[in-house]
Amino acid sequence: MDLNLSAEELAFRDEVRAFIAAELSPETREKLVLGREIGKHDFVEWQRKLNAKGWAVPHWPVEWGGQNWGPMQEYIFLDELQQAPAPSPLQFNCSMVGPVIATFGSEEQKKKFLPATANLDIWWCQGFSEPGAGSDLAGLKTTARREGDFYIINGQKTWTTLAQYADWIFVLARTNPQAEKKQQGISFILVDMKTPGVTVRPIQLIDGGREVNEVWFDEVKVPAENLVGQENRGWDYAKFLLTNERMGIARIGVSKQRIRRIKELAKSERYGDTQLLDQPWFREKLVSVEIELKALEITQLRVLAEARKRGKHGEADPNSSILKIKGSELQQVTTELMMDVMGPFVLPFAASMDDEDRTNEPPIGPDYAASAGPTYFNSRKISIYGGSNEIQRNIIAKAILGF
Amino acid sequence: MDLNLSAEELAFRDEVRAFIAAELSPETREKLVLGREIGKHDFVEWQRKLNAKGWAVPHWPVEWGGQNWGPMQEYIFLDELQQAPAPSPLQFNCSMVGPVIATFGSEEQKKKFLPATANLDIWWCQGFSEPGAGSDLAGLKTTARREGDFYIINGQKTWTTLAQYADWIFVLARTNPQAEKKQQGISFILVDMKTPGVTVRPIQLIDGGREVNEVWFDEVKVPAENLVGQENRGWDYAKFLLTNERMGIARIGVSKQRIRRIKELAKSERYGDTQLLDQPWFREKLVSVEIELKALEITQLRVLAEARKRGKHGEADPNSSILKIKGSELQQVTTELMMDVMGPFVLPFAASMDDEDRTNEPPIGPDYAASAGPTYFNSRKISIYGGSNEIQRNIIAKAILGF
Amino acid sequence: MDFDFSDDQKLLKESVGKLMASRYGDFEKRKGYQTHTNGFDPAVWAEYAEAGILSLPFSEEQGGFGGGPVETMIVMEEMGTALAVEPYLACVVLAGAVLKYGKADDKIPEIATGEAIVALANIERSSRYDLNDVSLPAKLDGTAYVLEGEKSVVLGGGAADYFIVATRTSGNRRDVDGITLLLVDAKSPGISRRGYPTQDGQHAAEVSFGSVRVPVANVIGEVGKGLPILARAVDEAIAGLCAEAVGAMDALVKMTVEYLKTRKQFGVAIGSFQALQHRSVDMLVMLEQARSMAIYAALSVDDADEVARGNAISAAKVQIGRSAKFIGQQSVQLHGGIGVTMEYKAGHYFKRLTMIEQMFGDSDYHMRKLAASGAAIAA
Amino acid sequence: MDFDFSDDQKLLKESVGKLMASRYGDFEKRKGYQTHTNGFDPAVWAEYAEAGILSLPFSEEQGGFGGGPVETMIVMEEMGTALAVEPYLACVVLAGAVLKYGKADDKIPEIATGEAIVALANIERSSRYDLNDVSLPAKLDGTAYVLEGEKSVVLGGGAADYFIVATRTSGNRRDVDGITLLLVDAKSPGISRRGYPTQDGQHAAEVSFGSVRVPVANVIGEVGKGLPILARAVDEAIAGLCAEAVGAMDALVKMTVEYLKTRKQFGVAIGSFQALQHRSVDMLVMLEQARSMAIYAALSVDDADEVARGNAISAAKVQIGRSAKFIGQQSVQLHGGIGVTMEYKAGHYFKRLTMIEQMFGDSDYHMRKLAASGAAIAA
Repeated sequence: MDLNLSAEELAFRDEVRAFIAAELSPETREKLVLGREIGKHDFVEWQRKLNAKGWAVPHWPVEWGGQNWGPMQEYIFLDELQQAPAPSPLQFNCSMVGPVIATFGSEEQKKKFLPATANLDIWWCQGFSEPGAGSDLAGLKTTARREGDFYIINGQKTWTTLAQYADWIFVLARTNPQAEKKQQGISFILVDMKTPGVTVRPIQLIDGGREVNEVWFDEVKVPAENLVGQENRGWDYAKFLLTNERMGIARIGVSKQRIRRIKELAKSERYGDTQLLDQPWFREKLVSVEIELKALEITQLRVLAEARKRGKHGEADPNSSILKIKGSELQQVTTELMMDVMGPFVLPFAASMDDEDRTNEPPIGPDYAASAGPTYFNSRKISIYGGSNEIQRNIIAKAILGF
Repeated sequence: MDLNLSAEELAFRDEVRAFIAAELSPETREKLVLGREIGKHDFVEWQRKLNAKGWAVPHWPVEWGGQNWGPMQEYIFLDELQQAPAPSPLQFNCSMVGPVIATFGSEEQKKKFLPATANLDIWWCQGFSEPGAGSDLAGLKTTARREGDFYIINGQKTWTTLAQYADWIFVLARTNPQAEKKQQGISFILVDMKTPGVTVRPIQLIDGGREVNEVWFDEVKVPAENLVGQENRGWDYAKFLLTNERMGIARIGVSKQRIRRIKELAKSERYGDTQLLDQPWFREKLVSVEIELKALEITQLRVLAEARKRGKHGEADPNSSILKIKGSELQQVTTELMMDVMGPFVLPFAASMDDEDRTNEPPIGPDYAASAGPTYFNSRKISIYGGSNEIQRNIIAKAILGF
Repeated sequence: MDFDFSDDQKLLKESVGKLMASRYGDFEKRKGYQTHTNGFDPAVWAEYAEAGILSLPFSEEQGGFGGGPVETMIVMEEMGTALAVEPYLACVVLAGAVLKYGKADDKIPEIATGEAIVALANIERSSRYDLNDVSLPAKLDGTAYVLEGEKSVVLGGGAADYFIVATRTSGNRRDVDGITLLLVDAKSPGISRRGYPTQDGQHAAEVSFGSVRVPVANVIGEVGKGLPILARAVDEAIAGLCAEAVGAMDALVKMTVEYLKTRKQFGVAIGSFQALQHRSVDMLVMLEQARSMAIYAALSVDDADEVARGNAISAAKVQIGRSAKFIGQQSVQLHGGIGVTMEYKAGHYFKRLTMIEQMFGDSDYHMRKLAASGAAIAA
Repeated sequence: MDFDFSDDQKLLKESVGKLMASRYGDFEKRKGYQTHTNGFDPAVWAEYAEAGILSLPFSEEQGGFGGGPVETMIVMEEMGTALAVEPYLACVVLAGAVLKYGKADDKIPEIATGEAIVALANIERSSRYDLNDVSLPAKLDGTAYVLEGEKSVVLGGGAADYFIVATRTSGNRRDVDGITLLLVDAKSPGISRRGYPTQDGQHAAEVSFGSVRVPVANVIGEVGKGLPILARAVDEAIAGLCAEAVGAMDALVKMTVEYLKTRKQFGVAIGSFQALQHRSVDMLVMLEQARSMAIYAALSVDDADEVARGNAISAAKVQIGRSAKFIGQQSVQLHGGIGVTMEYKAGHYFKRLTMIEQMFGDSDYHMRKLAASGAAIAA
């Protein structure tokens, strides 16, 4: 037993760290530090640098740019990105549609999409959730009607993250409405966002941001060659994809980075006759979260160690539901601590927060205060999306506890 | 709106307070302060004093010793007893079987039992719970078979509090096993504990005490005149009785008294170079509980004010489930604070804790430390008995929130 | 012991309830109000004046109706239910209380009629929640004080016609003595301000004072003795805020339970899941505890014993803050995705409740204050 | 990064598991052990000796097997699962560590063979959890120290053949320097003790020292420099305790889930209720977090950096304490009545877990220690 990184792992970590330090644009980093939204440009620029280094899609098959890393290396890589902080490679491309195409797609699809997906020449968004089907994903109603060499898609998707930047969308649609179980008769189809009949309507979230959207499909005509794998087998591919999504689900690096930032700010924030960081109650609140985070990190590493034993393409580990529950809670609680730092300056709402292009208005109070409230508000989604924490509890109750 | 007691209420409170100060045996009070079990003698002596004053059964019909108090007076009375601290009148007698006999019993039963019950000449225990039926009380299996002028009772009751002191037991037994619903076909029968076939087996609780028992009935022959009210209507009487039990369910006075005691002890307990009570963290823990307790007290008073409006014999108020949930949590958390006071001296187990008659062994560490652990352990039952807090949540969900 | 409203209070509750329903029953209207300069519609404010609620807390001699804390509680609870955006708390309750207890009666009629908005400017960059933490100097120069400095997060400050400015006339930054409250005409030369919306859709302002001259006659209360007036007024505002929070929480709990009963997933209403029912029950318990403490705050705010008053208010603020956080977070969670969208009302309740927790000291702050005070909460 | 046991460690786990199962598989046996003087059966202790676990943490030169913290973790976790009552933690882990780090090797073989029980006597009436809070004077008189005073809650003190006594040879009550550890023969004239069971069915003693003479040769480590040895040994004991707690929690969670699946109410297994399932899940999450921190403690206890070691141990103790409290309370709650009875095992796990939280500093204490240390938890 050993909690330390091996010499190779340490060397790799240092390599990643050095690369980020050398390559990440200071503007992108600053936006992340200040809790501002990063724009399309930040994502694309950074992912192309990663791709040039061979690090955009390390977990893909080697022939399509994969690195054959073990779970530990993948984890170190993600953790370093989160702690830097740097953007992660766009998950819709790299963790979702990419692996599905690489595993189940045709050769033509692989050639057409994979290099462009890895390099973020194509920006993908995810067409899974629907207004009537939140946690009950399989209850989706969007249909794809086969007509000759085309599918005609009708329906509505929602919570589509960053659809406003997207070139393509991967859609789950019902191709056989007569199927016995609701998980059957669903297909996985790739749709060019420029196809007539596709409409994107932004949904503003309570933090003022517009990161998610509704996407409407009105008689959208898609070539049948855009079907991935077999017709009516889409649910299997979606499950495969969601398993992929779970690496780094706890986002421990994000919480670590935020705690470090909080300490930095609390050192300069005056509190009565001392600094905020000198207040015992404040330190105890911080320590309390740090303890849980340390515990979660080790839990995460234990899950990874198990994954390493099972080999690369194992079943979804229900223990990752533990990581999701605790990881989301800790991300949320760090945003509360950040508000604590601000005191009354948490109140002002900076109108420019919801635009990618900032106005030149000076901040109200300290410049780091503006994002504290919005980040907290926005963080509430973390325990809702990707299977709410209630759904995660159902999964654990069944898969681990055997209820 | 006014949170203050009226002049009459204040005068009444002072009268109760003065009576307790003058009449309560110092030995009984000390046992309660130190968290020791009080024995049969303490209960009997005190209840007879209350009865002499006319205060043992204030909520009974006036002709049987009732005082026609309103809910506010009843509350003040109980609160003063709890805060003194003094024993409350034995609830099995005064809040349970007494009101049932007074309301549903025959004239003979009233004459035979009520005065003796009020004066604790008869000690009653409650024969409701059974091993297979905890929260599901109506699932009881004990039977009472009619044979001529007798009922023959067979079965097992459990969690029978202080059965070891009891002269009589009131039993719910199934007189019609063919009834359609499990709530039907149950009768309410009074049984002399000296009847052949009644066996009491103590159950030791994790604090070492033996306050509860199993009571076995093996062909126990009971005169039919001991049936209360009508045969097969016992469930209605039990529901009536459980409604009565809910007055003072939050036991706010008990928590108040314990907090006062904790402050007293923390003032004399050394902590590093200060007293424990001077430690900000300890004060914050105390204050945190005091705030919730103050809120609960006002919630309790609001429920009482509603009860006053509805008149005396209203339906059970589902809001009393709120009082039960929060009241039990606060009682439990005060026992945790008490352990905090003791530090390492919470560990020693005083063998003599489980006997009414103390040995003369000196205490280990401070004399008040011995009961801290056992009181905490014992307090866990508060959120289990009388309808577990989970059952209370079901009640609220249905009766208040309309799920 | 009495939890009933008087007949007058019942009437007040009914009439304010009706007024708010007519102005806020349609949630889209609220969005409209927010597009006005300073974030509210003066027409609604005029209606408040007409309905008499702007004059409610002032005595008849001051041109008011002589309402007490219970009346304020009634109005604020309705404001909370409606998620009202007007600066009622800032101007009528908070600034109004400063004028009232500072015996500066002459501006009160202007508030009562809706002619003027008055805003309290006391927060500075490093003061956080400490009312005694005042640096902004007011130097006596002949018959005027000269103010120099900045005030932050001035509630209702964008629309204000007058500011009540907490200034330092003697002593050091955190001294209890030496704080002087000055009534300052917002049009005075040297004042500049920057109004902005707050996170919860209300409004505040940053205000700078550059050699602003204020006549000595504009001192509220006595020179150097501003703190007790400020403390009293803030306690009254906290009591009002507690009631507002209860109104918002009550509405949010109802809304969430309703949502659970209608929203279907996996073929059934999600309200049929026991875990969600129990969560709702826990929200209800927190709501009732908060309601009790809002009543406690209202009935304690006139307590002649300053320490007892402060403790009661702090205790109430802690309970309200805890309940607001739990109910706000859980309501959003139980709503799922729609709970975090701008178009749906639940998220706005959540945001308001979050900011209420931060205003005038968060729960931690008031816990520490209580722990330090040493006085137990009145039994 | 490696979470696997070595082959030897796997063997150890298996053999200790078997041994504990044979001794504790039947819960009634445990009750029998407790009736022995000093609360455990010497025959079981002899079996431990024979199985080599009493010598496990000592080096081969000391007559041991050279086991490290992971080996201790393995044994302690099994002790926790079994709810073992023998003074393994007190004698082998805690007192053993004092002897080891105090370089007082000569008594170690007696521990390793089971011939002698050694117990650490450091707690005094007012010391609470502070190891530096030592008053009991040891006055030099010729070639002996003379001890005068009382020690409390000496774990394993009833059965002890030797005490390690923390004494004050210079300075004042809470000084860091001036604490001297002395090995004292329990049969020395002037020693009297009173053994008693603890709340969790283990054993401890109050020990008085009335002019007890201890040869200067019995100093462990250096005169006046006892604290670092004490601190190191207690950290090792806490790491062991964390593992014990994980064993107990793991067993208790399993037991509770099993109970929920079999206990019927209202005609169904109560485990079919979602609220109880979710509660069980929360228990599991707390268990896994605790398990992670027990591993962290074991792998940090040899850290050469004393501050880092202490912080890691404190962090682990906090997590263990929180998890133990939650799992203990909820297990009892989910069991209902039977959970609070003496005859059923769940309540005994709960009691042991409660006392583990209190031992060597509760969660609050270690939180404050961490907050005061200023060093972040190692990333």
